[in-house]
Amino acid sequence: MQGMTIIVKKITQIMAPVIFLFGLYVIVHGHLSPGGGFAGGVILAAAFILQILSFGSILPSLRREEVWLELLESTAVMGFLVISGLGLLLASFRIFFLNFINRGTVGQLLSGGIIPLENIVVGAEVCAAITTIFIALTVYQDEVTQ
Amino acid sequence: MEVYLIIVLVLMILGSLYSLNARDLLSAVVSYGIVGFGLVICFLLLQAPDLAIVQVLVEVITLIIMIAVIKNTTRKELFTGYDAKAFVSAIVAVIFTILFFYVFDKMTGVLTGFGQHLTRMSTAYLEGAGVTGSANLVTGVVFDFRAYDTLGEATVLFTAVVGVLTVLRLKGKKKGK
Amino acid sequence: MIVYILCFLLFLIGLYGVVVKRNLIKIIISLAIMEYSVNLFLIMVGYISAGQAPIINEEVSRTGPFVDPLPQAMILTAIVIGLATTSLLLAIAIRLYGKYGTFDIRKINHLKG
Amino acid sequence: MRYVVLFIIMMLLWLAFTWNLQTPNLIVGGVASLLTAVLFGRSFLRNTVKFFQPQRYFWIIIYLFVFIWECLKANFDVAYRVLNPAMPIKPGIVKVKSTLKTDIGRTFLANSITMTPGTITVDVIEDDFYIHWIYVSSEDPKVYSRKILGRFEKYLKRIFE
Repeated sequence: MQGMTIIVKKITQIMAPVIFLFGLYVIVHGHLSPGGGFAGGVILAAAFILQILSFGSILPSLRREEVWLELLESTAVMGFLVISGLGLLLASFRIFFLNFINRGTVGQLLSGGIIPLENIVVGAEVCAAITTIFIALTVYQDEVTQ
Repeated sequence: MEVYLIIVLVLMILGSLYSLNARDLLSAVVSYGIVGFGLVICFLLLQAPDLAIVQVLVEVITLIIMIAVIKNTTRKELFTGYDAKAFVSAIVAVIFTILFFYVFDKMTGVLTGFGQHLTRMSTAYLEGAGVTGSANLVTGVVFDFRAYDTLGEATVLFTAVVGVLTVLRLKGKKKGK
Repeated sequence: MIVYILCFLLFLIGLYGVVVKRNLIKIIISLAIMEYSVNLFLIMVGYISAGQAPIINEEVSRTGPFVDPLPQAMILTAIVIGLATTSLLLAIAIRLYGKYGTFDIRKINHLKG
Repeated sequence: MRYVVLFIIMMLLWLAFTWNLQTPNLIVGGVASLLTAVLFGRSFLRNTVKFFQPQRYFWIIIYLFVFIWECLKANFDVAYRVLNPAMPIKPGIVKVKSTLKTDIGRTFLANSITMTPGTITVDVIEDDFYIHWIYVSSEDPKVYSRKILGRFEKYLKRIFE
């Protein structure tokens, strides 16, 4: 897959970090406003997809990134299990997914106990998954159809 | 309110019909986009902003992936006339339609009208903000009341990624050195 | 009630596509349409007329009841899973195209049995 | 250098998104901006010194007014051509050489040309701009390049170079 013209490349250089930051904002504020791990994770993936589409794909570097993304995804799923397992541990094996952190007041940034943590973990997982799927479908597809 | 929904739904139905009958696969994919973006507007009208955000992004990414898939192919849907299999399929489709209409007719007895609430559990979830400490009640349900569901979702996503890589990767990673 | 019927019609169109169409991409599109209609139906069941989005916010004055958050939470996960499964189907379709050079399932005879 | 500038811009954007100055928000914003800077700093713009030169911001404001004025004029021109029953259009693609040296300046020039009605940038190859024009008023390269680019080029040169 080739890259696009210089206009698209320059605008991508400026806009991709902004999209990424907005995704982080949506994830972190998931328990206060619309959004959350799923929406934010897809926005993060969109920033990476924009970069891949505009700069074109160089197969070796994308393969290396794919390994990192797989690692991130596995770590995220693991983190979700660890958070829930900690709840199980602290509730002396009675409640899975115990909300073991102080919940704070509704409407503050630091509230909701483990909910923001789970938001972050799920966001990382969705981002890694969708970017990996995109890389596989657009890059390997060229190999397959030739 | 309901009128807007009906207009958007009719548009979605027209888009899906065109999408299924188009000869060029590219125009089929583009008019399939009508259905997805119409769904976004429906979600916004039905007061589900979380879903609207997710749906609009997922729709864009689905369209990009689909266009990337059909870009290098022949793209034309060749029409080679009906055969026996198509005949059987049509009969199956009619039977299924009648069956679904029967079920729908039965179901409408249980359904209340549009806008009147049905599920009894929701009051418990609505008071849940005090329990979970999350101002966004949807996030509260996803990550606290029904966290098992989210765990299952993560597993399914992981499995799907592994499946895509398994199907598509031609050369595996080099073993050893 | 007419909204439910239109939603059901959308589902039936998807079903028609899955059963009658002979192109793999068309079949995948039909499956996605069916999925969308089911999502929409569940959200409609959870809607309360003049309801508000289920987000507690001190600045907005509460005039009506909240919409039911349970179906929204269910569909939120279903949408992302839908993207993943659609991609899996597309991956298999690409593989078949690479092997047989066509998306038409009538020509992919070796799949039989 | 690029990383630091990107971090500062992202932090300002974060504050604009959230609009509060409590400590948790600042810490979370700092971490988020740091992550963005680390991941995207490699592909960010070069020559970030230009962000700290205040006269460029002054010229951006001037350029905005110039651009809006040109846009209005072009709007009326195109409206006249469309509404006139004789349809006095003479479309064609012209090749114009720009004197801008930086890529970012060329990008903004191309986008400005596209956003004014009547002209569309078809492609940019090195410093040649291929522009589709609704009324090709002259065949002389000097005249039409002044007509199309001259309006914007001198301001963009002050902003980006």
